[in-house]
Amino acid sequence: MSALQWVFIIASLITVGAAVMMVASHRMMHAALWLAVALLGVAVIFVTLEASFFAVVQLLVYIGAILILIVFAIMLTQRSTEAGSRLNSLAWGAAGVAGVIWTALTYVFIRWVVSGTPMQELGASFDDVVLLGKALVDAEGFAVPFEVASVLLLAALIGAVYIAFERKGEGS
Amino acid sequence: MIPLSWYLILSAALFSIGLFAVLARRHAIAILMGIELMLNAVNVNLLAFWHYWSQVKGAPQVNGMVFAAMIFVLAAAETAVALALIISAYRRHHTVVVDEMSLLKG
Amino acid sequence: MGHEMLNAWLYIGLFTLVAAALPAIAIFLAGLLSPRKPNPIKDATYECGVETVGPAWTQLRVQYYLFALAFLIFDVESVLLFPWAVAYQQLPLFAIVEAIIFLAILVGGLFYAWRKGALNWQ
Amino acid sequence: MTAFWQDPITFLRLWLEGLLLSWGVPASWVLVIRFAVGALLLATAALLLVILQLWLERKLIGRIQDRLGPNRVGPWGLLQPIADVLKIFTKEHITPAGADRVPFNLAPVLSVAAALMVWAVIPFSATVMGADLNVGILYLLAVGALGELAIILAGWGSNNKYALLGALRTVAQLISYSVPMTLSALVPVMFSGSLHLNVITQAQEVWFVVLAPVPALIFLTASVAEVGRAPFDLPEAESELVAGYSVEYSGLKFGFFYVAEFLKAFTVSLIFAVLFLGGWRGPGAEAYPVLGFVYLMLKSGAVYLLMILFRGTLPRFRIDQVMDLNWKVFTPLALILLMVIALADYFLRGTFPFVRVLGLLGINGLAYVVLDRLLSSRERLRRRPVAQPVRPVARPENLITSSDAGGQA
Repeated sequence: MSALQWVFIIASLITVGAAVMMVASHRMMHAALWLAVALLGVAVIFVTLEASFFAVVQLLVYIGAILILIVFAIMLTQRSTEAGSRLNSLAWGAAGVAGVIWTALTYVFIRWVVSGTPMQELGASFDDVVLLGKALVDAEGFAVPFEVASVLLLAALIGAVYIAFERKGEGS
Repeated sequence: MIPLSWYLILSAALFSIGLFAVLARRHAIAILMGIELMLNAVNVNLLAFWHYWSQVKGAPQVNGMVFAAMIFVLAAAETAVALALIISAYRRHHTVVVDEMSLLKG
Repeated sequence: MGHEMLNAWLYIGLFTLVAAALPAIAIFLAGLLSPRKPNPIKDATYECGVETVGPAWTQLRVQYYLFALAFLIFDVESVLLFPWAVAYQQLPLFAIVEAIIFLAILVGGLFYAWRKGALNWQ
Repeated sequence: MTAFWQDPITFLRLWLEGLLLSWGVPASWVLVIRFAVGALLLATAALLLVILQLWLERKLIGRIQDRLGPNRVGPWGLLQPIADVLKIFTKEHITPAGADRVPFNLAPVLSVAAALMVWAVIPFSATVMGADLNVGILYLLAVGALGELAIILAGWGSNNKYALLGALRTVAQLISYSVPMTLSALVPVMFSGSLHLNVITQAQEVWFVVLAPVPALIFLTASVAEVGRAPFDLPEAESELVAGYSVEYSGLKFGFFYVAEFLKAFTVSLIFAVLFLGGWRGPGAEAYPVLGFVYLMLKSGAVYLLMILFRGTLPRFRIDQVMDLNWKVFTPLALILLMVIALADYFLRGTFPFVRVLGLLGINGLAYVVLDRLLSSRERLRRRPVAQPVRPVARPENLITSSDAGGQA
């Protein structure tokens, strides 16, 4: 096996292990920290896919921002977190569903033979970020999704500020 | 050279774990973390297909990258609003456990 | 292609291992060298001599969440702008105006949060 | 073959490679060994630099405050930091009761590692750089996220109210300031058309600090805030938060938070020098790469001295001032400047370099003045008093007024 394959195997084992620990941990803060490990593992997976831009964005957006938002939310709502069991009555059924889905998909993927199209390595001059940048603002490319993304972000900002903002007279 | 199926199996595993968290956990934020995991699985899939499709074509393709970027935007917006809702619900009901919340009609 | 890219990441991976190993080894060695005499008073939580009450958790204000929220939105936005900035020199005016509209929409969001008072630290 | 005195690092690298190949080591292993040796040397050098920094900073701050600074151990107190390091090495490690051990012990390591990892991508001279990463500048910003994670780990692991509050407050400050920082980092990317740090350096025929002075200023201030140094050192405001997220740490674990802070201070100077001050560029740096290294160190050293000057002369901000400055001045300023520069540079693209420089300089100045007027006129109306409203004072004329503020009713 090549070195890259070993990197992939180790990274994916860590990712999946951290994801399992995340689901299994009782304290929400531990779950968040395990989620951080899983996200880091996914960043390494992106590196093996030669998508450095997304590996770095994974770090920047998921760990740097989303995870911190989750930690703040956990801190804001901590009072009720330690009480009660962490899984609901559907847990066994859910485990069954998830297990069946994964087994079935894995079976399909192992049996599935990719057609023998020859693969070619890409040239050294290849710069994916420039391509992405051009496509995002190209009127025939993805200009509309790009603008819609900004409207979506605006809507999320306004909506979340409106919902979370403590109005007078209410609040703890 | 890593076979494409390895990525798909990993992504399926992450997706299933996320799905389990969404179905089985009682804490609203834990459910949200499950959703994050599922979105990550989707991104692994998208970028894996992007990588192999680019190699088949012999030139970098742009679609997969744009989709992955949009998933990041989506994840950010979804987390922001969902956590705001959770915080707001916590302020009214003093709980973040989903099945308790649905009983209390605010 | 990207063998240069993977090589760069290999270096970063090795560097990360070294950067984590150096302080870890130093702390381990210092742990061997340093004295070790724990006692309950020494190990107690330090709160300026005041007796600790309750768990280490206090109600946080929603302010923290609002700042993190604004940060998340602008972080994602700047991440989307980086590819645009790389391509900037090769773009026509139309594309630049588009990015400016993109920015202007978010400036609107910032001013909404400002007017709403979400950016005031109370 | 380059001569040793032109480019010692490349010379040694080639020598090492030749030696290993002649021993029959396979080429891929030669690469790994070269990388590992390079990483080890660079990381060690960065950590040793902190010792020098400790001495320099204490000496200069002492002088600013009309004291002598360290002056007993060794000539001019030069050996003082070594004595300090030896002392802290032998101090007891106290683990507070109820601490979450894994996060508690991981935090200082991660903190130092995050500060060190920046060094992996810095171009030190025309030929010497660790990794010429195709997303170098984003990597610099992303590594900061690991530092924030380390702070959260420390705050949570300590099982202490003050540590947790301090950690969350620190993180709130850090993430806030990374918004204008990222936005102003877009400007060098726009001018150079690349995320490679080496290309950004080479593109600086004219230093970007001249083309975009206001974004450079925002970047510098935001990076001082990112490091948590005075005047933004609220994270360790003793009077408010005991000592921030590192209260419960002792011995070398505490020392490593300190090391990380100093290392980050120099690192952000280095980043500023690379992004805005032309990195290793200078007369003769192409032909003699070793000169480029000297230039880079001089430039980042100058930025670092400026940061020491900030620390020595400016009073600490209050937390609401810190947040206001960021969200109501820097972020709108950076956003609007980005739009203005993008538009202006498009029209100035084809003109003479001289016209372009002057035009951008003028537009920066104009935008700054206009926005400063706009933002500060709004802010002054809203400015809150430091203390509570004036308490009623028992004075004869107050007895008949109902005004809390006293005075004329």
